[in-house]
Amino acid sequence: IEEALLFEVGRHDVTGVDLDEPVAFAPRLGKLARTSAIDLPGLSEPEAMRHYVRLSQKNYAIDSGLYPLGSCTMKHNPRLNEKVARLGGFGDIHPLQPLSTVSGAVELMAELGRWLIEMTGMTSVALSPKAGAHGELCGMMAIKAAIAARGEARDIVLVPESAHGTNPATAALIGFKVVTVPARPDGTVDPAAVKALLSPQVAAIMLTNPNTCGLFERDVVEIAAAIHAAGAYFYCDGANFNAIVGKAKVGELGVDAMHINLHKTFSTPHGGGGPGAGPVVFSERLAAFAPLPFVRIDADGPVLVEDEAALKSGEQPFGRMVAFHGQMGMFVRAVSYMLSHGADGLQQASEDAVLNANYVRAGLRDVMSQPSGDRTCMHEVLFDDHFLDGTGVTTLDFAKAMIDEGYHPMTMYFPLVVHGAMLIEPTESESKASLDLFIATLRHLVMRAKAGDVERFREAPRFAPRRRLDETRAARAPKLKWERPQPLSEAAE
Amino acid sequence: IEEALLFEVGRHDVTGVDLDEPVAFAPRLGKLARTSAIDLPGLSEPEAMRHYVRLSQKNYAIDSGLYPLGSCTMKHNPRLNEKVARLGGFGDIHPLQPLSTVSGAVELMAELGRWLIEMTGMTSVALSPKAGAHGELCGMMAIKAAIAARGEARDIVLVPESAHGTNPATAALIGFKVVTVPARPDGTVDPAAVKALLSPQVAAIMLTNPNTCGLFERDVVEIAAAIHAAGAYFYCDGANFNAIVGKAKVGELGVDAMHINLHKTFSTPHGGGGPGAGPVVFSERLAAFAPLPFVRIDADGPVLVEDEAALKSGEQPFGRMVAFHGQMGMFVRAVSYMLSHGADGLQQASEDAVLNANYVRAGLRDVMSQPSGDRTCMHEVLFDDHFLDGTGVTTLDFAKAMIDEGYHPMTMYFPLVVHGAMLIEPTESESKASLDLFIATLRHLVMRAKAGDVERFREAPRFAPRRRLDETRAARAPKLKWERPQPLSEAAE
Amino acid sequence: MRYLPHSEADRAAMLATIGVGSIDDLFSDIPANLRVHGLDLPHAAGELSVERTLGRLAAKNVPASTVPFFVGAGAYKHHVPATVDHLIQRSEFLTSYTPYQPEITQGTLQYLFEFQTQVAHLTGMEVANASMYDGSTATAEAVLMAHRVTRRKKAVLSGGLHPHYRAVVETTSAMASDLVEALPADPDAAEDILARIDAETSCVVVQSPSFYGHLIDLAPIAARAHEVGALLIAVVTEVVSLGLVESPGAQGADIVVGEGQSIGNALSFGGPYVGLFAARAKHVRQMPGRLCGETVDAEGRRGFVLTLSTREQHIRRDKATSNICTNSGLCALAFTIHMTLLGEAGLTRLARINHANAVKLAESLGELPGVTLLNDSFFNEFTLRLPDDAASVVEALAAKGILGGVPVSRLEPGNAALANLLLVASTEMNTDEDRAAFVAALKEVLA
Amino acid sequence: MRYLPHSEADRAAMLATIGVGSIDDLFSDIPANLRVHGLDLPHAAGELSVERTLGRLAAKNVPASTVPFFVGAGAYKHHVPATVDHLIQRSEFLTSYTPYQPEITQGTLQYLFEFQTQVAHLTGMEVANASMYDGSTATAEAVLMAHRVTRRKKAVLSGGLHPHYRAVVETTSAMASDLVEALPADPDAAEDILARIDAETSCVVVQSPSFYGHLIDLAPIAARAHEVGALLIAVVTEVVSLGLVESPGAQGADIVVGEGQSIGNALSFGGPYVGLFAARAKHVRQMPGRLCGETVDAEGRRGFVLTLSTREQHIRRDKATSNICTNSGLCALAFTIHMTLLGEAGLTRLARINHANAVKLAESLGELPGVTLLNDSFFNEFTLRLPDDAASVVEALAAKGILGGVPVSRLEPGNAALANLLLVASTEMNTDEDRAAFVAALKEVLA
Repeated sequence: IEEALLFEVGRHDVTGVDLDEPVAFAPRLGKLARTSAIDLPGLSEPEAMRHYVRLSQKNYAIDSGLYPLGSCTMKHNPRLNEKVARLGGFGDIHPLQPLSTVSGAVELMAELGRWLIEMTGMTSVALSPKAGAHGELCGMMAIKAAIAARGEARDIVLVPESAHGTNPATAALIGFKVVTVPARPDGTVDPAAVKALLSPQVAAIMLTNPNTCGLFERDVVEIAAAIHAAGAYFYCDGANFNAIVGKAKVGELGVDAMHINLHKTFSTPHGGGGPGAGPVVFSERLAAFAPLPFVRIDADGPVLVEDEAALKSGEQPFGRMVAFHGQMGMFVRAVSYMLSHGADGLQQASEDAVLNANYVRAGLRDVMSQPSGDRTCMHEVLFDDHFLDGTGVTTLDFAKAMIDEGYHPMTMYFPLVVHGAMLIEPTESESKASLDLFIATLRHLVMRAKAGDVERFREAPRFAPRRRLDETRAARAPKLKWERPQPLSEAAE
Repeated sequence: IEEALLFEVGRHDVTGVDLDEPVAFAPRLGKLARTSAIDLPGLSEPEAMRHYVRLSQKNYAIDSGLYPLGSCTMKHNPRLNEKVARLGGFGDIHPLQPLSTVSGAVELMAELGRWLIEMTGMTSVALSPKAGAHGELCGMMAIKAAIAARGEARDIVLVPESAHGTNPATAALIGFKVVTVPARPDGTVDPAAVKALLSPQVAAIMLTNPNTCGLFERDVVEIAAAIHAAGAYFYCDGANFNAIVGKAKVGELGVDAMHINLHKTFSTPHGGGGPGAGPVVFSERLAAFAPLPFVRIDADGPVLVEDEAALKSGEQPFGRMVAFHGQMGMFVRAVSYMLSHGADGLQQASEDAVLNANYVRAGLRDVMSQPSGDRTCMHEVLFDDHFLDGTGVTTLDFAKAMIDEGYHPMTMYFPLVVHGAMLIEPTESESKASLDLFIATLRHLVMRAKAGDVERFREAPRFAPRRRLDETRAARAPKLKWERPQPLSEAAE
Repeated sequence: MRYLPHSEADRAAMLATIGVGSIDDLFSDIPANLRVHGLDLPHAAGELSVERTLGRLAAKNVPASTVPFFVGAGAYKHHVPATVDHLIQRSEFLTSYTPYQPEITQGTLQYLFEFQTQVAHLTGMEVANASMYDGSTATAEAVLMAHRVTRRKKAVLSGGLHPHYRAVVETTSAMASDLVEALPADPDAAEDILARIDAETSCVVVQSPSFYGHLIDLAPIAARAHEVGALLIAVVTEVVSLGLVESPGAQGADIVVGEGQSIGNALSFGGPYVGLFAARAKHVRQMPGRLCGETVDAEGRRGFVLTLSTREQHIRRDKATSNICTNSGLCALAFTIHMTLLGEAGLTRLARINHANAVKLAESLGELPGVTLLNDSFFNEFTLRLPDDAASVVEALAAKGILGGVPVSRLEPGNAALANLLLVASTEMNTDEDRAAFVAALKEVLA
Repeated sequence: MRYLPHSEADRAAMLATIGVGSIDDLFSDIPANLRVHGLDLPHAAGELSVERTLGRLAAKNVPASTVPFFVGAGAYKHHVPATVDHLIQRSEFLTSYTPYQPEITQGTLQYLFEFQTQVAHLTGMEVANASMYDGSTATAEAVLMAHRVTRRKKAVLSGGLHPHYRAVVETTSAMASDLVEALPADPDAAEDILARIDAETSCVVVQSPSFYGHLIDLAPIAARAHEVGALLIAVVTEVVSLGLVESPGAQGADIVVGEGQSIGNALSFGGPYVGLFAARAKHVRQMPGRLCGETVDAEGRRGFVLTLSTREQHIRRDKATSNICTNSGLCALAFTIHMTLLGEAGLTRLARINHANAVKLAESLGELPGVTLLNDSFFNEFTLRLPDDAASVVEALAAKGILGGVPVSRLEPGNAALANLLLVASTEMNTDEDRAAFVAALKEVLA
C-alpha cells in the first residue's frame, strides 16, 4: 500500500482543527502583515489519522521486534514513563512561570541528579544538554573553561580510532585539534600509546568505556592516571554506560566528565531520532564549571540557579548550553525508570544486558568471526566479515537479508577500526526465547550465504515496504522538499 | 511473521507486574483456599508489549483504511473522545460511591439524554442497555410491560425479512412469536402486507429505518398509523439512525421505541467487537415503562433514580437490564462527539454519509448490479451478484479479492432478501479522493472478474496475514482454548 | 467541521457525478412534511471548548484514586498497568470491527482465544466464550442457558447474589415467563439453599464471595443440584479472588459467570465492563455469545475464526441461543493483557495483598465500639453491622473525604433489617495511611 | 523486575551455554577493587508506587491549563489536538531509531520530508533540515554555519534576541574563539543595528517578533547585510506568528531558525522542544543536522533516505558541519501532524485568534494607571512598563492564582532599567474571563 505525501492529498481550504474566527479587531502588525500565501495543505482529522497511521506501519520498532543496533541501546520503553511525563504538573508547566509554582519540578531535577551522581561516583551534574553529542560539547566546554581558568592554552584532544564520530566533531567544534590514538588489535586503547602522545598541549582524552567494540577498557585507571599526571582531563563518552550501571563507578575510574544518554541507558524513547537528553556528570576537578542553569541543594531544599546573579562563591559556570532548563520530559521518564528499577534492578539490567550479548556471542561464535577472537564482551558483541569471505555476500547484503527475516539489522561498518564490522547489542529486554530465535535465524543466514545463495542477499530486502534505496541519486541532486509537479500558474489554467 | 500464543511463550514464574508480598497475616479464607494451580503463564512487560503489538499488526482497522461494512458504520473515532473518557472524574469513579460525589456524572447522563431526545423527537430515554441488541431487548420489554399494563396478552411480533438477526432473536427471547413480513421487490415494507398481518394478537412491529437495503421506508407513517390503530407498538431498529440525524425525527414518524447504537451513529469505537452502548428512546406511550435506573430532571437538577423506592407517581419501570447504570465510558465519548458536531455538524454528517453512499453508487452503477434498479439510497448502497453471473466468481470471492487490494470487504450475503447481497457503507469520514480510489479499485476488480481472471479471486486473499480459513473444521471439532501439547506429567519427565 | 473531509467544492462535484441538483434530492424519500430543519441543540464546538465543558463536569466528581477508597459491591478499584491502556488504544485494536473477516483480523481473534483460555483456567471450566456485556447480564444468560440444557424453567437464586444481578435475572425471567425463586438477603451466610432445590429446579445461582463477602462452599450445592438434574451457576463478581480461592469448577459448578472489570478495566461509573462466561464442554452448543476457535488456513497454517455461529442470531435468528451481537471485545483485551502481565505469580500475589489488606482493615474496624464484623470468611470485602444507619454514615465519611464503602440499603432499599449494614472493600490501592484514616473517621462519625 | 524477562532458570541456562560459572565472570575486565556492590539508592518499586511518588511531585506544580495563563518569552501554551499525542505514541514512531535502514523506516522518513517542506514553506525558505534540539541551539548552529559560508567570524546580535539565545550563541562562540557583538537589550525596538554591520560581519541575528514582542522589518537589515557580504539570520520563537506575519524568507533572510514548540508540543518546563532550521538552497551543504531526501528504490518506487550525510559527524568526524546526532524527531512529528491538521486555513485563523486576544489584552492592561505598553506592533506578546518591580508583581499575581507573564529581569537580571518590564503573552487558550481576571488582579496588585 502506497501512501501519498500530504501535499498531494491535502487542500488549502480543509482543516482538521475547528476554531472560531475572532470578532473584528484592529490588528497591530504594522506593515508586516503577511501578504503571500504559505502553501500549507490541510487534512481533516480522519484523513490525518489514517495518513500517519499508515506511515507508521512502514516503520520497524522495538515494540515490534528485536532491534540489535550496537551502541544504540534499543530496549523496552515502559509506557508508565510516557504516562507520568504527561501529568499536568510536569507536561503542562512553563519554564519561566514563577519558581514558587514549580517546586515539584525542581525537586524532580534534584532527584535525577542525585541518582546520576550516586551511580557514577561523581561530584556534580549538568542536566541541560539536549542529547549525547550536546553533552559531549558541554563536557568539553567545561574542560576548556577549566584549562582557561588555569591560565593555560592546551589545544589537543586525544580520541581513539574506535570513537563515535561525535567525539572528534565535538572537539573540533570548539577549536581543539584532534589527535587519533591507535587501537590495540582487540580494539582497546593501549596506555603506552596514550602516554606517547601526551604533552603540555594535550587538554583531554575522549574515551568510550565500555568501548565501541563492546569491551571494557581494562587499563582505564592507568590511562586516567597518565592523563591527570600530564595536566589533562579525562572525558568519558557515556553511550555505553548501560553496561556498567551498578557494576562500576566512573568516578572511581578517574573520569572527569561523562555524558549520559538518558535515551539509551534509561530508556527514554528514541522517537525515530530524538528527542534525547544528555546530562553530564563532573568530577571534583570540573564541578565548578558546570553551565547554567543547575540545581543546587541548599539547606532548605533544591534551588534552580538560572543566572550569574544567583551564584555562590566558587561556582564558575562556563556559560549556557540552551534556552530554559533542559529536557524535562526526558528527566521525568528517566526518574520513573530509575525508581522502577531501583539500585537492584539497575544492576540486574546491566548484568542481563551483558549476559544477553555474551549469549548471542556463544550462539554465533562457531559460524561468524570475531575480530579479536572469542572473548567475553560487555553489552554488545562485535563480529567482522571474515566469515563471509569468498561468499560474494557483503556485510551490507547480510544485514539487509536480516530484514527479510523480520529483524532490524545490527550496526554495520562501525566501529571503523574493524573491517566489515557488525555490532550486535541485544539489550536486557530480550528474553531467552527471543535470543534463541535470533541466533537460529542468523545461523540459517550464514548457512545460506556459505551455500552460495548470493541472490537472496543481493536482492534483500524483498519483504519490506521498499527495496534498497538509491542513496547516491538522493545526494547527487538533493530533493529535500516536495515540489509541485508544475508551476501553480499553469496548473490553475 | 508468526506470533505464538501466550501459553506457548509465557512462564508461570514470570510476571510483568511488580508487587510486594504482604507481611504475614492470618488468612480468612476458611477451607476454600485454592489448592490447585491455575495454569496462567505470565510475560514480562517487554514481552507482553511486543506480543500484543504484533497481534495488532495482523488487524485491519478504520484508522488504516476504508472499512465499508454495510450496516456497521465504521467511521472515524476521534481521539478527543478517548481522552475525555479517561478523565479521572469519569473513568475513575465507582457506580456506587455516594451520589453527592458524582453529580457531574449524572449531569453528563442527563445531557446525553437531552441530545438523544431532541434528535429523535421522543419523550424519554433509557440509557442503561449495553449494546444495540440489548437496547432492542429493552424496547421490547417495555412494549411487553405496556401490553401487560393494559391487561392484554398479545404475543406476535412482526419482523420484515430484511431485518437484522437480532430483531427476531430479541423478540423470541422474551416469548414473542415472530411473524415475517415479506418485502417488496425493492426491499421496503409494503403497508398492505403489514395490515394483512395485523390482529389483536400483534404486540409490535420491529422495523429498521432506513432499512438494511439502505432505503428509507417511504410508507413508515402509514405503517405506524396502522400499527397503532391495531393497538400495537412500533419498535424501530436504530442501527441506521446515522443516515437521518437532523433530517427526520423518528418520533414524528410514529415510532414508540428505538435503540441507538452509540458505537455506530456517535462513533464510540467498535473495539474489535465492543463494548457498545444501546440507549433506547421512548414515545409518550411507552415512556413510563423505562427500566431502572434512569435520570429524572427534577426542579433542582438531574437525579439518578436507582430503585422503586425513589419512583414518582406514573413511573412504572419494567425492571432492570444491568447492574449499575450503563456504559458511562461510552456516554462520555458520545457526548463529546455530539458537542463537537453540534446540531449543524450532525446534520452535515448525515448528509455527507448519504452523499458518499450515492457517490459510490454513481461510480459503480454501470459495472455492478443493484437488486432494484439504480435509485437513490441513503447511507449505504446495496449491490447484488448478478454482475458476476457467468464469471465463476462468487460474492465471497469478490469480497476476499478486495482484501488483496488493501480494503476490508463490504457486508456480504446480508440482507437475506437479496441474493448475493453486497452492502457498502462508506460513511461520512471518507474523502472524495478516498472514494475515487475505492471506486477505481472495485471497477478494476469487476473487469478482472469479467475478463475471466477467476484464479485471482478464488485464491484471494493472498496478501493477508492468513489465506482463507477452514471454518468447517473449526466448527466440527471445536478447539476453543489452548491445550498443552502433552500431559504435564509427561512433559515434566 | 474537523471530522468531515469534504470541502464545498467536493460536495458540489460529487452531487454532479451522482446527477442530482442538491443534497435534499437524496433525502426525497423522507416525506417533506417530516423533514427536520435544525435541531434545538448547540452548534459545533472546537476541541478545546469540548474539553473544557466535559472537564468541568468531570471536576464535579471525586475520583477513586484521589481519596481513601473502600467501595466495592461488584466493581473494584485496582491498579491497571499503563501498558494495558496503551495497547488497547492502538488503532488496530480500537478501531476494528467484530472479526468477520478472519484473514485480516487474526489479532483480535488470537487475543480472544487467549482470553477464552485464561477465563477457562481461572474458573476451572472447560470452555469460555469471548465475553458478555458484564457480570449481571452474563448471569441472566446463564439462567436462560440452564433452562435450555435442563428443559426446566425455575431458577433458584441465593440470597447472597448481588441484588442488581438478582433484579436482572428476575426481569429477564419475568419477561420470558420463566420462574425465579429468589431467597431473601443473606448477610450472615445462613441460608439453607439445599432445601430449595427440587426436581423442578433448572439451576441454582450462587455467588462466592457472596454479595456480603462470604466465601461459599459450592461443593454441597453442586452435589445436591446434580442429584436432581439441575445445574449450579456460580457467580464471581471479584475475579481477583480466584487467585486465592478454590475455583468454582473444582467445586462442581456447571456454569461460571463473572464480572471481569477488576482485571484491566477502569471503574468508569459502572461500564463498560466485561462479562465472563464459562461452562462444561458438553454444553458448549447451548452457550450464548461469540466463540473463537482454532483452525487452519488454505496453506495449513494455524489461524483463528469465530465459530459455532449457528447458535447465533445472525444465522439462527429467532432460534438463537441469545440475541447478543456486540459484546465487550476491547474490555476483554484489557483483561487479557493485564492477566498476561500478572501471570500466575502476579495474580496470586495480587490476591494475597488484597486479602491481607482486607483482613487488617476488618480487624481494625471490627474493634470499633458498636461495630460487628459479620464475616467468618471473606476475600477483599466484608460486611459490618453499624450502630447507625449505614447510608448516613457513608455520607458523613464522604464529607470527611473518605469513600468508606457501600451501604447495603443502596441496593436493598426498604429493608429495615439491612439498614445498618455496610459493605467495605479493600484492595492493593489502600495504604496503611488510608486504613488509619478510615478507622479514625469511622470512629469519629460513630461517636 | 517487570522489565526483565529472564527467570533465574533462564539465567543459569544461558551462563552454562556461554561457558562461564557466574555473571561476575562476564565482568572480569573491571578491576576487582573497582567493582561496585550496591548503590546507595532505593530498591525496585512497582508501578503504583512510582506513579504515586511522581504524582506527589507533579502536584506541587501549577499546570498552565488550570489557571489564567499569560507566560511566553519563547515557549507558548497552545491547544494541541488529542490526535497528535495519540499518533506520536504509536509504537512504530515512538520506539523506532534514527532511520538508518530506510527500507523499514519509510514512515519516519516520509514525515521528516513533510516536516522539511512545511518548515520551508512557513519560513519562506528553499530548504529546511529534519530538526534541531530547540530554537536556541539552532541559532548557535546558524551562526556557525554563517561563519563557514562567509569565512568570517563575527556575529552581530540584535538586542531583541531572546537573552537565553544570546547566551547560547555567546557561549559557543567564546569556546570556538569566534567574535560576538551583542547589542544591549532593546525593549523599545529603537536600536540602530544597521550601523553595526561591517565588512567583518559574518551574520546579523535578528528575532521577529522580538523578545519584547516587536515585529521587526527585516528587509533593510537583509539589504545592508548583503551589501557587505554578511548573512541575515532570522529567529522566530513563536512559530504561530508566521501565520499572520510576512515570512523572513520574503524579507530577505538567508537562514531562518526558530522554536517549533508552539505547534504540537507541550510546554514541559522547557523541553523537549523542536528547533527549526531553514536556509537558501545554495548553502545546503553547509547546513547542520539531518536532511531527508527523495529518491527511488531498486524497483523505481519513490522512497526517502537520509542524505548529504557527508556533512555529518558519523562520516566526516572532526570535519563535520555540526556534532549533532540525535535531534528532535518525535517533536518534529508532533509539529508536522498538528500543522497538517491545521493546514493553511487553520494556522492563519489560529494566528488571528492569538493576535486578537493579545490586542484586546494589551489595550485593557495598557489603560491601567501607571502601566505603559511599549509596543507599537506585536503578535501575541508585548511588553509593559509597570510602576513597580515586575518580579514582585508576578509573584503577587501568582499568589492570586494568575500566571501573569515573565518579568524581563528573570532573563536580564541586574539591569535596573529593565526591572519594571513585564512580558505578557496571550494565546487561543485565554478566555474573556481569564483576561478580565488578569486585568482586575493587576489593578489590585498595583493599587
